[in-house]
Amino acid sequence: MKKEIAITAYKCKKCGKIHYPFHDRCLDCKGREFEKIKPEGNAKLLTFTTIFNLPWGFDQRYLVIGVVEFENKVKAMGQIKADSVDQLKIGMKVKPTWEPVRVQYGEDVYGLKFEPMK
Amino acid sequence: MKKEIAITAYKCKKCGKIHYPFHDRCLDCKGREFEKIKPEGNAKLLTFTTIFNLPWGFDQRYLVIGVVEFENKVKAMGQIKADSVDQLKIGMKVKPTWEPVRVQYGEDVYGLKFEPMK
Amino acid sequence: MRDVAIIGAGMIPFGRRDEDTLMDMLSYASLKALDDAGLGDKSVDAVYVANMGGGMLQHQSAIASSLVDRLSLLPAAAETIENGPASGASAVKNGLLAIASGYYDTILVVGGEKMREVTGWRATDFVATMTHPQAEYPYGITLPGMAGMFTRLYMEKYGVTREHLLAISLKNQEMGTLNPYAHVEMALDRGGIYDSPHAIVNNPVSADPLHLYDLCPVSDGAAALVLCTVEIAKKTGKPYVVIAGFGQATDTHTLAEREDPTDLKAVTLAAQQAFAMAKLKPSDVSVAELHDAFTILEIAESEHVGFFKKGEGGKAAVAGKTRLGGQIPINVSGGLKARGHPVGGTGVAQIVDIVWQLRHELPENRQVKNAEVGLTVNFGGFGNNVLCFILRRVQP
Amino acid sequence: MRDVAIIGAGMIPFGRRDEDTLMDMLSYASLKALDDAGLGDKSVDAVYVANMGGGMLQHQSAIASSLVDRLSLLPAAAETIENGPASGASAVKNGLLAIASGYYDTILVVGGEKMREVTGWRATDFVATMTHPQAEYPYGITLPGMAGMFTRLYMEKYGVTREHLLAISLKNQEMGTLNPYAHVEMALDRGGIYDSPHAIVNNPVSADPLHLYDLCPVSDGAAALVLCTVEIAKKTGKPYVVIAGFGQATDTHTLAEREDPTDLKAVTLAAQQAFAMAKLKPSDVSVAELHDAFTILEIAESEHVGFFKKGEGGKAAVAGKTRLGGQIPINVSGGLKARGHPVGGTGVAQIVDIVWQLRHELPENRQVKNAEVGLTVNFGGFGNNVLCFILRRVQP
Ligand SMILES: [Zn+2]
Ligand SMILES: [Zn+2]
Repeated sequence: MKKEIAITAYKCKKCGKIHYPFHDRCLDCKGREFEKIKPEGNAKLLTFTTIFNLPWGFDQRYLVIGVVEFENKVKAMGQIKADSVDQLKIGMKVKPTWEPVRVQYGEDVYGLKFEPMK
Repeated sequence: MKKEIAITAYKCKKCGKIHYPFHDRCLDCKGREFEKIKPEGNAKLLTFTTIFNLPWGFDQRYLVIGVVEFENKVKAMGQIKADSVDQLKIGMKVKPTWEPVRVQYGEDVYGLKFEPMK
Repeated sequence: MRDVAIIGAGMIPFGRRDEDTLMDMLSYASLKALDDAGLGDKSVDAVYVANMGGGMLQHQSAIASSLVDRLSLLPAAAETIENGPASGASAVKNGLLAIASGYYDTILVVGGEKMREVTGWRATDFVATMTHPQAEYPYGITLPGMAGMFTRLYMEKYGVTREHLLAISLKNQEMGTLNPYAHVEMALDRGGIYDSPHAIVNNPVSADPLHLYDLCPVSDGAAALVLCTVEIAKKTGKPYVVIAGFGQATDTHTLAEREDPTDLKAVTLAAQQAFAMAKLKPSDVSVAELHDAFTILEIAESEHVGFFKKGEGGKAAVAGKTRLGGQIPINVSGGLKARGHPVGGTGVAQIVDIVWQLRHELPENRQVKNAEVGLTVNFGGFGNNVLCFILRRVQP
Repeated sequence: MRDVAIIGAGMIPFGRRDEDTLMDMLSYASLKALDDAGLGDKSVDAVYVANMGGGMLQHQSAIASSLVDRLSLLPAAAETIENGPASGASAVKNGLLAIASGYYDTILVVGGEKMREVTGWRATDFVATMTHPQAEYPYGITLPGMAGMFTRLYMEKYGVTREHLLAISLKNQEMGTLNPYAHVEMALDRGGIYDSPHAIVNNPVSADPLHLYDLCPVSDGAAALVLCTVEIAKKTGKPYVVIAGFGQATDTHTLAEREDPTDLKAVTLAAQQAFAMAKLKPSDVSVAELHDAFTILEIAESEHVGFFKKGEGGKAAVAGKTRLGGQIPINVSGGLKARGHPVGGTGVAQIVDIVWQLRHELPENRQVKNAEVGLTVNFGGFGNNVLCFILRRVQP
């Protein structure tokens, strides 16, 4: 079953600046009123890496992680579904999904995963 | 099998001040040379309490704890073998032993226990 | 050393705040202080965060950096200050000295803790991490246990009785019911916890001779202050508070190594330093917030700072001298006993309450009339690191 | 703001110190600094301890109170300062401002960490606790991972190459072999880690494009300083060091929210503040210790503080401009890369190394000739809380 992407971004009602994650005041104008928005559309890969020395809690050999920008300018970190960084390039399109990203206390923790698009 | 009391106290070589636990400099004269000494003889109960809200790692209903002074002036905290504080009195003699005081990572941790003397 | 003023004070209600993260609480209290200071849409030069358990309880570090981001206070300098239950006062101290140095002009100090998300015995263990790792911690000693041993000696030496301790419980819990920020909202009655047949059920022994109601609760909460130069404070045109005196002293880590364990040397020294700097004496103080994590501590501290002679603090409490309207009102907020004790937040909250008193803005049933000078004692470890502040009202 | 001097500096060898507790390390480094300052049998007014993992790794809190007891510095004031990997510089900053304020005259600042008693993946997780708890941490991001993403962007924007990074690895690891306090004692050769068939085995990818030898090791260690007034420093009759400039700035918590993630705004601002206060410019600096937790950071910081134009730092390293005898010797100690990185200790250790340089007391193969001005950058989080110090030699 496909899950909806459950992160919320915050658009400053005063100046329009988009924030993710939440700030109590706008980074630009210090406004405190925000419109809740969802990341929209596909995303552009801004940077990425493969981590081979994983922290406690991950039972796999490596993890590909990146930072992306959605079509509506929301920027966020997520895991990337790629076997190798050779498949990736700064600026490429990736498709966002909401999937388990780690296990904590025996429970799946959901988060952003991105699938490279051809 | 009776275990030897495995704490070491430190007597300042300059002024004679007795320290337990270890300090790098003497509390009185700032000297840095110490003679290692063992607590000697029985001990005098200086104060005590029964703790009913035990920290994580203790699987018992309560714990009697006190501070004592040995015959050679070493002062230390330890557990007291008493069912109730009604059996205890400030200034009474107690007999020191070296026994398991808690379990950590499945192993016994040894420490001071004191038995009230009649 | 240039004078330092307080122009903003804020607090969120203490208690069980399951819906909030530690960062939420720190942020909400900060915004209240910034708003109170008239800096709601401005920044500050630096931020000090007092917190003890971010790493151990929330598995989060560098929370000061996180907070300046959350509040959009960038590029303000930021660090976290930890000094056990005295973390709050230690953060205020560093804010004070940083402004006094001339390097910064405006500083946000915020303290908070989220303790209720772990079980009681995890919280007890967390607090016990400040005991000596070899000579104390392995035995299962807790802070209430330390307080129990201390109380037994204090009773023996100075004739303190359970009746004296009871006076503190009743007073502080009663005041807590008037304080909208207090954790404990229920008044106690003497029968219920002391001299009825139900008392031992309602108020069981916790670490004898201390009972349950001699102890403060385990709380979530946060409080914040904005410190600045006197020049900036004057411009507000409103009454403000200056930090007139400050003192801090340490004592041996283990109770066993103190020559006389009933002598809280660090409290005495911290208060003496603060009075000397403020050029004031105990009788000049209008209102005090003392660190009553255990009822015995309010009594002992009231003596060690010089409000009463040794052995007189308990009797003074019974006689009502420390109540609102008495000789020296102590813990009008309800103290740690009723306001609660989110460890990193307490030292900041004490000063917030004093600021409100000195600005004369509390409701009549909590306001010390014409309060001019306030004192706080924030007690770290079991008295091995203590801070004392003396605050003074300034009418511009 | 009155001037503040450094009259004592001490360090213990970094590395794997299984035999020592955290308190042992902090205490040994402190004694070396006290002895160096001629205070071996005296006390100080206050103590600042920089540490990040006491609670999470050693299950111990209030370690500053513990340390003043261990060293018999009672009743000196004491607190612990935490600012992630920049905890050390944050503690020095608070010592600086506390003396500058006029309140204290002599302060011990000590930083240390014991990281090797936990497994590598626990240590990695510990450091990752400074990432954003919702937007970063859950994904498994690590600090090397942050650095990998940063490196990829820096390479793309500024043409930095693996050859540039290699120059940093080789230089710092070579210098480490000359430093008796360094964790890493082995010199590297270019073939072994870069252009031989064995290179990929010896130097595997860690967080691409970064390889194993682009990263600093996980270390135990501690370092300490004694700060005081200039009046006290003059009385020693020996050359001493003054803190001529200081700066600190913060940036967004998440990398994603930075307009240009290759722009380390907090480094630029901290350095600008420090130069402005010192009334000096980058070309006045004789020697620098930059926070090279990752080789890319030495390059990026050398540009952001103003030693080189953006995009020129890597080429300058390859050209030998940052070697001993070059235009601006950087990390003559071996840096974090070779001295090691006990997180709370690093910021203090950097200043210890600069103090030794400015007192002209290092062996010829490590001493920057006639060094007069030193600079340090201590980089917290992934550049979201950065401190810069400028130190100057005074010949009395
Ligand atoms: Zn805005
Ligand atoms: Zn001695």
